[in-house]
Amino acid sequence: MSIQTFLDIALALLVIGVAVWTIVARDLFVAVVAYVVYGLFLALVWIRMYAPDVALTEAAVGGGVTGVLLVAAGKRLDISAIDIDRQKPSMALATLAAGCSILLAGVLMIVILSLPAPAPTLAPQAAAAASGPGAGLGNPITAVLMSYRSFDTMLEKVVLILAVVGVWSVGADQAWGAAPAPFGPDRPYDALVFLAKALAPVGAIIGFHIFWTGADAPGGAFQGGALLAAMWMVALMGRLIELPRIDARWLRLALVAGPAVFLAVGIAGAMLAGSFFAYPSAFAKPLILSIEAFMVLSIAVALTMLVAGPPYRKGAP
Amino acid sequence: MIDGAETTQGGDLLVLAVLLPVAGIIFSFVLGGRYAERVSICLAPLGLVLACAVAAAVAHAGKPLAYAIGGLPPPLGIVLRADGISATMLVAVAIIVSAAFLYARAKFDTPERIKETRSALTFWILLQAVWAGLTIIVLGGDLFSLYVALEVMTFAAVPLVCIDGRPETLVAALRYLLFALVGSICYLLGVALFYGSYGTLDIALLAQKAGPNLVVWVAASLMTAGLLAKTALFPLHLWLPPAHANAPAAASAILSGLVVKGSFFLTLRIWFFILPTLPAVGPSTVLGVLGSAAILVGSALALRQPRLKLLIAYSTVAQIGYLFLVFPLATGAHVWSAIGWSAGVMQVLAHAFAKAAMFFSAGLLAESLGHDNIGQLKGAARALPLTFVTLGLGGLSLMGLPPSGGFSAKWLMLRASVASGQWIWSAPVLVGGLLAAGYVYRILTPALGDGEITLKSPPQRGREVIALALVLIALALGFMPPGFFDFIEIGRPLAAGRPA
Amino acid sequence: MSTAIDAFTIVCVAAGVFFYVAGTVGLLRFPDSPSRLHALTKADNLGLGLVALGLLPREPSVLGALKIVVIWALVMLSGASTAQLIGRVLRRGRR
Amino acid sequence: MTPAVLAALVGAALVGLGLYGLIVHPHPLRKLLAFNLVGSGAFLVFGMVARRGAAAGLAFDPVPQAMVITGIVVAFAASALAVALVLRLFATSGRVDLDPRVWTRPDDDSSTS
Amino acid sequence: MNDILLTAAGLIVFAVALGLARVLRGADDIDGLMAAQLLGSGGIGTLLLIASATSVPGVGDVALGLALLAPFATIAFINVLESDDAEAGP
Repeated sequence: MSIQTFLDIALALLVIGVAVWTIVARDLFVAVVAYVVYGLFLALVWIRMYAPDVALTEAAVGGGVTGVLLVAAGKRLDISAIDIDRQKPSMALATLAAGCSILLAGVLMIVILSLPAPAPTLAPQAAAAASGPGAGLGNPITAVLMSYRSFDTMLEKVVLILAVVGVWSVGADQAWGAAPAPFGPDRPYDALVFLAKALAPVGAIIGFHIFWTGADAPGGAFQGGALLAAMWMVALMGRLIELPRIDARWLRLALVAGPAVFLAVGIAGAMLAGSFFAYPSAFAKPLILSIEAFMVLSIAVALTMLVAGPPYRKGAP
Repeated sequence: MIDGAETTQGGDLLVLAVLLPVAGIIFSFVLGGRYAERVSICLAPLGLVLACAVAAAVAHAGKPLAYAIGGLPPPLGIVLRADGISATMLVAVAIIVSAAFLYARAKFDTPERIKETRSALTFWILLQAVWAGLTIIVLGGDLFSLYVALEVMTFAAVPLVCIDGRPETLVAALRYLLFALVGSICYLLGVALFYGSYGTLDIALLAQKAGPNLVVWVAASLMTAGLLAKTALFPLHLWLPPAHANAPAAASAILSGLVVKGSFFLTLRIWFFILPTLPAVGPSTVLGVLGSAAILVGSALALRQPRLKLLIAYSTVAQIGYLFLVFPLATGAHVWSAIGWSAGVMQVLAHAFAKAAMFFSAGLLAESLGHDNIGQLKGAARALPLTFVTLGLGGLSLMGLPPSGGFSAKWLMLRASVASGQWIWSAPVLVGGLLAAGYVYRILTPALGDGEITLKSPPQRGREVIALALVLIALALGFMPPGFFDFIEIGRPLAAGRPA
Repeated sequence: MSTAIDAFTIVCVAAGVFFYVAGTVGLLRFPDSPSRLHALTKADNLGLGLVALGLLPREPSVLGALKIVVIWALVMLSGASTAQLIGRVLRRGRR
Repeated sequence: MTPAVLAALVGAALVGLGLYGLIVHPHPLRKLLAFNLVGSGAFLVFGMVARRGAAAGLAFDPVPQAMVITGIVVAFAASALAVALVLRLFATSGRVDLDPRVWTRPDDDSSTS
Repeated sequence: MNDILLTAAGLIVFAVALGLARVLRGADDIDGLMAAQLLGSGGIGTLLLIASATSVPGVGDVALGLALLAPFATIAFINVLESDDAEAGP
């Protein structure tokens, strides 16, 4: 057994171990911390699957931003969990659940092992596509996301807008229009302010770097946007800047910029390139990069607003 | 090149039909305030025209329309397709959504002095999002696009449930969200397995490649299970009644009439379009049994509900059950399967129109009376005659009495079960009809009786007429010409089995 | 030359691993939170620092080497700051 | 067994674990964590499909990987919506039970429309 | 040489995973966060080693991203503690 195989198995066991812990932990908050840790291990697994793009997304979105969301919620809901978690599931329910779960996992494992070989793949087409029609990008994932599956990518941005609307919609009526509750105490610790001042600009540069290299190397709009969102949140936590009001026009524009530009280019494609969402081959790469630039903006703003929660006004029910 | 992979004439219409509500969402969100309402009201007729144009184009061509997005054909690209059933659904969606827009104006108006209110802005955006999601679901030709469309629907429908913010609506929304999310993930697992087996997610390509093997069975079962959770088929129906009964009436109508049909439609896509040749007697029987159970349980529970909206919501659970009888009654290439198929489509349409109309009426009733307790409806019919006419006619269709779309659907189901020798499926159809009669009479009997009733607000004639118009469409479905049943077969694999 | 670089890498990485292990042992064995915090910061900075140092000469490009340095600096920065924050919270006696 | 297949088997186990958690945990936030485990398990299956499809000089098939990236972002949005709902529920009612029995209200309560 | 680096990576992961046992044993929230923090920096070290030992492109960028995000959970936690009185946001 080579060292790599050994490490792979150890990593697999660790992932499962942390996942089990997320499920069985007695304390809600411990389960949340376990989940954040789980996200980190998962990023390592994605590396082993030769999927650095996914690993980056998982680390930034799955681990980082979700971590902030869940840790804050978990700490706040700790009290609520005390009496609920005391209600132990009945033996019958637990047995039933275990039975279903084992059955499902078992069937999935059998199916995974019986997938046909050689595996069908679109890699050759995608590789040709990345340098061929309508793209000109070195990163085939970006080519797939922005050209071949542009329709899905645009819709998924719409999903993000809807999620923001959904999160805002649970606020109080009287608070509508106001900014969400601030990310931190009114007077944060000096250490936090210092960290925010130092980390945010460096992080912003790194976020742009990851977006920019995404055309030809691992990275892209999603990952760059998630990192920028994280840096915005750091600055918000240090109270260097404040959250915008949710009825601010610029905020609304920033949130829709990505899908709106995508839509506009898609419609223009019908006139200029003969088909909806087609790019004129001479401008494919610059067009894709500019769409992505707006998407980075939209993603960064949307992720931050999703974590920030509904509008908040002191005293509103 | 395979059939349906390249753009056909009229394919542009499909993209426009999808992009219209998407653009509406974007504009509404940026402009905010009362513009969200104006954008919705302006786009609805355009959507209706587009939907009719798509239907006309499909009927004219006699075969499905297709549009390869970006000019990039599958397996790598995405194709939008419109066949007979999707064109039909597109028109139904456009009509009901437009009606909901008109109906909701009174309640979700932005007052003059206020720039923007929470409930109005979210309502208009989310309702357009439901419209967008449904449009993509009926036109999507790629399993992953359809996943994204399912998520669009989830994110639109869940906040609609809790738009008035009471704790019990939040609980209903949260339960709905969890069911919907798990459903999506099951669906997504199936998508992964399909891709792992065949290297494509295009429905037409998969239909050519997929054969009866373990991976396909598991993938299809996972996707179906996930979709059943979203469709709220018994025993996964628990989330539906509180969610549908607590939403504002305009949203309830859309949720009950259309949203659950979206995931049902994808179930049809899997079994009748991707895997039509699979020897699927086992799964069809399971779905049929679950459907029958849903009819009985849903109807029985509807009989016991104290509130009108809850009763109507449980009736949805039962009516969803009928939809799943289409699986045993239309699977395979038999002479009778075309009858079963017609029955299923007719049930989808009849229930959508009748249920939307009934929820509209229930909302009007609650606004006028200040409550919707069935026990306190004595004499209400005299105060709100038009509302009760609509409720009664909707009930007629739910029971399956002629003349109505509901009658056509149930009559076709009975014919299919007789023709196929599967007599057993007539039992739930008939018993369900009787139970439906029971719960409809529970509403009507006290209302038609004598009693003093004080109205909190006068009946709103305009909105009553909208509801009445929808229920009249549900009745008119009972008079569909034979050409309609040919139309809904366009593009269905194995449709050749139908009698000439 | 390359053997010398390899040896350097091995020594540094081994020392780094040692500090990670030491940090863990500290976290597990030390009696109270402030001293556990100490152990943690040592491991953070020294462990990662030594690993990064050991890998630097193996990096073929200047940009790659710069990336390693930036990563190390970032971890130093955030490690020190969060340690301070945790320390304050501990001092205030809030759990 | 390649690392990819191993990861997919881990994914299958995670789906099972998550399902178990979804059923047995009454607390909505615990259910949400469990859902996220199911989600990442499904993504790992996608990841294996991508890795198995390595061809034409690429170490992976980019199509499933692109789908995973889309999926992760959607799953995050779903988590955010769920968290917002739970926090609002807790703020307005002081409890987070999803058990419908807790929420049955007296029939004479006023209208909903 | 690459095997040595990978072994080192494995050792680091293993060591910090042991640190998690601290939280498993039911210590308080702060210990949990410290373990998570240690795991973060261990993960970054591991990634650097993997990046150097294997030819997967982009691993360095993943490490960079992780380094940026490492302090996040801790800060969010402390912020909640501090703003508990105000009942404010995340």
